[in-house]
Amino acid sequence: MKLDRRSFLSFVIGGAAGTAVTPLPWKLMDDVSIWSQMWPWTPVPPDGAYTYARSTCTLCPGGCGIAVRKVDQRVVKIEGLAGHPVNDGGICPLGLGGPQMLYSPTRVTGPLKRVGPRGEGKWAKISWNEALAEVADKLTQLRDDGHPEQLAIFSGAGQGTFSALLERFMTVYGSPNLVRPATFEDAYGMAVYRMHGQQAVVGFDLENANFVISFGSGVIEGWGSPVRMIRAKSLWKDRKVPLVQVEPRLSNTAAKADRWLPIRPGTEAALALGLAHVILAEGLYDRNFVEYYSNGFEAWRKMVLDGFAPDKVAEITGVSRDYIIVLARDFAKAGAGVAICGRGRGTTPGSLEEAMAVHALNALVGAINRKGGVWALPGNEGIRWPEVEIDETAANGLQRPRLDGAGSGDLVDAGSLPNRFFSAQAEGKADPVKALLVFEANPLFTQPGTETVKKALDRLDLLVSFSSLMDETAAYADLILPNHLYLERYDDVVAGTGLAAKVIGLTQPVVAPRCNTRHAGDVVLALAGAVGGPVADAFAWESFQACLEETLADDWDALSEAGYVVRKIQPAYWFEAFPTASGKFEFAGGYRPVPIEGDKGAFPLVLIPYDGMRIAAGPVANTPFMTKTVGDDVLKRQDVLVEVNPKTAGALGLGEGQAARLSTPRGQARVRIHLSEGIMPGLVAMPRGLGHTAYDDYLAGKGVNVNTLIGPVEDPASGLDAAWGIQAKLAKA
Amino acid sequence: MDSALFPKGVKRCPTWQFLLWIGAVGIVLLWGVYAMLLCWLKGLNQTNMNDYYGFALWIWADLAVIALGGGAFFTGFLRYLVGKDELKNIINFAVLIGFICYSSALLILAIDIGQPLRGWFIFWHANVHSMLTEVAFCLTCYFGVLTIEYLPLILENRQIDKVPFFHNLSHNMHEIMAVFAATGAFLSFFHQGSLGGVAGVLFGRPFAFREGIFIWPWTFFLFTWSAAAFGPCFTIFLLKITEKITGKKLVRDSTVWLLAKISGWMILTYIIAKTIDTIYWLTVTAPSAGYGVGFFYDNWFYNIGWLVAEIVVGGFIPALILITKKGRQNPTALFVAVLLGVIGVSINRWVMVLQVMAVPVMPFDTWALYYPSWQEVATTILPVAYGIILVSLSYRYLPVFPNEVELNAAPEPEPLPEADEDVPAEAAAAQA
Amino acid sequence: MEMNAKQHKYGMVIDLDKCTGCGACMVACMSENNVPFKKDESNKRDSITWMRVYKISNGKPYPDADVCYLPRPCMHCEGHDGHSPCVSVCPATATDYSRETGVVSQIYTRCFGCRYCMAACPYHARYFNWWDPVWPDGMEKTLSPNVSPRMRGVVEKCSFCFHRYQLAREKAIYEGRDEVAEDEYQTACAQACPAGAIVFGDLNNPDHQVTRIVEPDPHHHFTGHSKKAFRLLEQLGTNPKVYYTTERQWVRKILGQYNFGSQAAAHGA
Amino acid sequence: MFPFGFEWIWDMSHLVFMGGLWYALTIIGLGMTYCVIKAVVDTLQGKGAHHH
Repeated sequence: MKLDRRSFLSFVIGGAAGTAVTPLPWKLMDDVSIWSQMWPWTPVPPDGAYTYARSTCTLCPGGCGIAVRKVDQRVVKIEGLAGHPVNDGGICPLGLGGPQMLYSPTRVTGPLKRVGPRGEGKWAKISWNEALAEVADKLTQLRDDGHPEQLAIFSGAGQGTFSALLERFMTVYGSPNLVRPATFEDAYGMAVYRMHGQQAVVGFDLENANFVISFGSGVIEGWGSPVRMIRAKSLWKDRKVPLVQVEPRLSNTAAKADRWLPIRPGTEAALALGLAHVILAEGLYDRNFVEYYSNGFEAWRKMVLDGFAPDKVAEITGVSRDYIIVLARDFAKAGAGVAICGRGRGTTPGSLEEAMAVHALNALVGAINRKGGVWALPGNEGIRWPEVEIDETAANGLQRPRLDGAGSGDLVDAGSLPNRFFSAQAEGKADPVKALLVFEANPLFTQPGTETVKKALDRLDLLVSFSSLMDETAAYADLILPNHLYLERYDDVVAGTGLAAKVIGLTQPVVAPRCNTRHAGDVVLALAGAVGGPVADAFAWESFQACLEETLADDWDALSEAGYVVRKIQPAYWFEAFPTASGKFEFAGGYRPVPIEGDKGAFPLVLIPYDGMRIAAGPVANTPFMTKTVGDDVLKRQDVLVEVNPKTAGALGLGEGQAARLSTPRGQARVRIHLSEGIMPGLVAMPRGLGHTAYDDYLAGKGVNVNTLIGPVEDPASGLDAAWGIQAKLAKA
Repeated sequence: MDSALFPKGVKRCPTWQFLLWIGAVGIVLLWGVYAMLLCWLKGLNQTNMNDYYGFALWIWADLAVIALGGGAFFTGFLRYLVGKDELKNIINFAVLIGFICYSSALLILAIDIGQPLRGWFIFWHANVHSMLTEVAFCLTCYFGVLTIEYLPLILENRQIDKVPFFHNLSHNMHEIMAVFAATGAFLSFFHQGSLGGVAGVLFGRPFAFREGIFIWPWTFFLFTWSAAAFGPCFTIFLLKITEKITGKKLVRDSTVWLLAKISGWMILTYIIAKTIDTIYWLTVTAPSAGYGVGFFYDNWFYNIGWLVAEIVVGGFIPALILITKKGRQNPTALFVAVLLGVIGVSINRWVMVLQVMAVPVMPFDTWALYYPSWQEVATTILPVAYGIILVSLSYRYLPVFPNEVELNAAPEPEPLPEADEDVPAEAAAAQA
Repeated sequence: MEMNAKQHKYGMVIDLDKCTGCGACMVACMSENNVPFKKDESNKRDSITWMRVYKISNGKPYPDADVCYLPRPCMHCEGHDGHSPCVSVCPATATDYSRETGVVSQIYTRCFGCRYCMAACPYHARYFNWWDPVWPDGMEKTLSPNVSPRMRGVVEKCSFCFHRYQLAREKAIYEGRDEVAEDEYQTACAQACPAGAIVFGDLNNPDHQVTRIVEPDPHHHFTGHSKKAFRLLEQLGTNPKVYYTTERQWVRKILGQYNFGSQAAAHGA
Repeated sequence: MFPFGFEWIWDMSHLVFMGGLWYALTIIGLGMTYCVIKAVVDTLQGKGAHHH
């Protein structure tokens, strides 16, 4: 038909008007808006039965009690366990991160075998039997070759049943090379050993102290048991207990302290002795303790009085002479003053002499084994298991010196020297280790001197990681035998680094394992079985859980009910506290500054690492939520910001946020500048825990791993890593 | 080939030339449409807006075009209610511009909201206490009015007009146009004001907050007033450009001068009020909230220059040019004046949206500066392209300018003596 | 139905001297409220953090520099008679001031994303979903059914964990009590804070700790009677329900005094 | 928008605001209806064809 203009127009207009009066367009509008309120790609969490499960957090040594909120069999939230002696309902950002770890796409879903070159990330999924066979073959072979000592274990597991199991295994297997990451506790432990004459666990009764001097310890930044420490800090605030923070950088602890005492890094021991000087000179020390319960006082006194007069110490440390005197008096007169050490989280052991100086300072004011003081507590009082029967192979193996030299020579009281372990293995001086099993640790990320660690690992025939998540070490391993995540397994946790009471917490499976993982304890049992002979005989338990129940028999019911048990500990009285030759407390120690790596000419600045609560720097890495809380003055896109004093940056022509190249004798990296008036000129501060290469895009490639820029510096007195920084250079990028 | 559609007795450029022009502008339009689709499909992450800058370029564009489109309601108001009959010669154009501005505003709002599919909730779940609700309602209603005012013009197209029904319809609509114009003026008064209220009521934002009467902050009245004052400037501004491009005289000077004169006086009175408001705000309102005089302009970008530019350069200067006879009758001065006016009101809308967001309010906050993404720019230019196309089409096919034929056929009549500006043109012509 | 329910005024007081800036409150909040996260959250101006901890420095040169952390949830302003800055401006009634609890609610399915409320809020407590929320494969299992995840294009903000109030209230009613006990309704941040810096409760209840600390003065716009507790931007008349305490003079000066400027530098944290 | 909407309250602000709105809408509506109807009538009376 011919459509003329008129009929066309009327058709269009009529049509439009027609549709408008029908309900159609209105109905559509409504449907569309409803659809936009529930877009199919926006998840709707399924509802279910709400329950809380009690357990204990293992993400750091803190040992907090947790209440895990579940909806049916999903973990949706983790909260602090109210009434728990360590954290009483409080919880840290890392502890809150459990759910994001449990359901992380970076979980190792089952046993993996490397197919490509090391670290390339090419894996073959294998069965548990294959995986166990692979490891067992190597273990058997080493023993058959008569070299059981060529098996080493690197374990970050806390002082619990699992650790005891590993020790037992290494003993019957015949290798002395059970290595643990060292912390300030190792240094302080050695100090106590030399001054008390006993292997002891150090405890600080900080809740009852009335004056605290912290030599760079991150009191509210992860030192000791983080939540407990933060609670202690709040308690001090309520009770008006002064905290004096000694460190070159305005850390959060320094900012919250009543007095921030900037000091030249590495001279803390000198300050401690300087304070001792004033206390001695003015006779403010605890005469009773010194007179009746100490030995070697005169010699030590002379050493201090001769060498550490306030003026001299002021010169060394950069702290004002007058304030040294004021501080010493306040500390001594407080009555319940205590001094603590261990920089930041205390993950670097630090100088033994520094620990001894601080401990001596505590001793001077009578803070030993006293309310509000520092306590020497009996170590992990022996788990009573049947004695192991050791065959000849094992006996020979155990005769051999540890690769890290600990326990022999002048390091007879050293427990474990990871820094030496990796360097020795890398250099291949001693006959190297052939197989390394890594539990609850990520040395390739957490150990200073990443390159050395890598070299060390390269010299292995077999590197086995038991990590639940694909961390750096796991990614570099030959085999991964993934452990259950802590929310999926049983474990016992002896809580509270520095806690003045012994709290044993039970970690319980709150959900069924998500992946094809196995409890590392069960794997150890299986391996022992496979090796056979006396090794197998030493492990009669059919499962780790059975072993745990038997070990904790007396407490098991209480543990599985309440989630924890507390063992009140009364430290020994002075007259029986010091099993030394003299039977008394030994005043000892001196001051040899720990050297810093690097040439001051080529590297005029000093790089110091720092710790914070929003970045996990240990074997457990940040969750997406945690990384989200990191400030834009620390991380900007993929770049880390280093703290530099405006004076220092200005001299280099560097401004806020500007990109720069940071180089040290160990390596170099691209960083951005954050101008901070809170840091001593000449220093560059970089946070620990960034720069992951493993995990996913929510963490990997963000910032720089400070361990690639810094290396261990061996403390001549202890063999422990005492590095407090490294010479560095900043230049415009 | 399309000459049959032209208005009676007018000359228009050849079709190919016209199509070329439309095509050129069309490309810009398509660029804008592409950006628009990106925003709708991928969401507002396509913009550079953020949680400190929830309101940005788009909201400014909205406020600006609505202020500039104010020429329509005010000219209508003058013609139909005040009885300035002379203005009938420019009312069509004013309405056309208004129509473009308001349709653009609605389009931009549709892009700006995070959930366009639920945009109608603003009507359905209206919160009558929100200035934005008032804006939405009046804006939409007034857009309806503008359509009604624009419709007759379309119906007067030579071909459409042949259809008796359409002829009658447009005739009847003309008959009662005063009613619509009155309603339009009523609605405009409120939504222009409410747009001022949008910023003025923000008592959490000391840069924007103003005291007032009842529920209306002073900005409410200032915005209405400024729209009425500067709207005509924009109409004249575009008229002059159109005349330049078409190379024709489209509206007789007397009409333009009359509108310019009224606009001038409106601007002068407005800018005086605005000055008083600013002084009171800077010396009483803001200090009472603890913000010193210099505080709001203590930034390398948002410095005192903005205030000077808005009030002096974009306010007093055009006002003084337009109220003086020599000023408004000198083509260059007139053009400069209306241009400055357009800029002045645009700056006012800019600071009332973007500087409000930029000024730190919490003591530890810092100035928040922002620059738009290309998607925002493109979607903001989109309406301009669309406007040009609509003007071109209307000019080519609709009798937008009643005097065009006579103004371009006969040699132009002498400019009229000042006194006679208000005398109807016919009479004036007779005198000459 | 709540017409004759007792009027509560839930509020918070935060001890800035106890806050260690550890960030537990932020993570607890995100975990509790299904807050989405992106691969890069370093631009704090488009990073959704209902609870955000600001870092304030005293601007003094080394070694006199000092910093303070300031947790900033939604202030749940009462304004004048419930006219908080944001509630009165929302064109679609998508946010509301509850006279029963004093909580400023946000109805995500009602919000159409005009962001006028964000322009109105001087605390930057409101956040827009610029992106579709995306959870890494498997992590959607961490989502709690108590709080519905938000769709792209709407505004969200701290709700004082209102769902916890509803659960506590249901429990109370079920047990035949007409009152929710102080410890029954606590926000996720207050519960998590290891320093005990955040105290939450009913400002209308004289027995609640928050009230005992703040001593709000109803005759003077609920300013802290003791003057120990103060509020952010009190002078704007927002009448917020989140109070702060500190004994550090420079902090009081920067936060309390009005004529600010550059002496306070802030970093997102 | 309508009294049956749940957010509707019978208070001054609603009456004034919505009153004004519906008033304007009514005028516009009636005005257009009048024009259209009259145009139809006129057309039937053969008006508007004069200039052909």
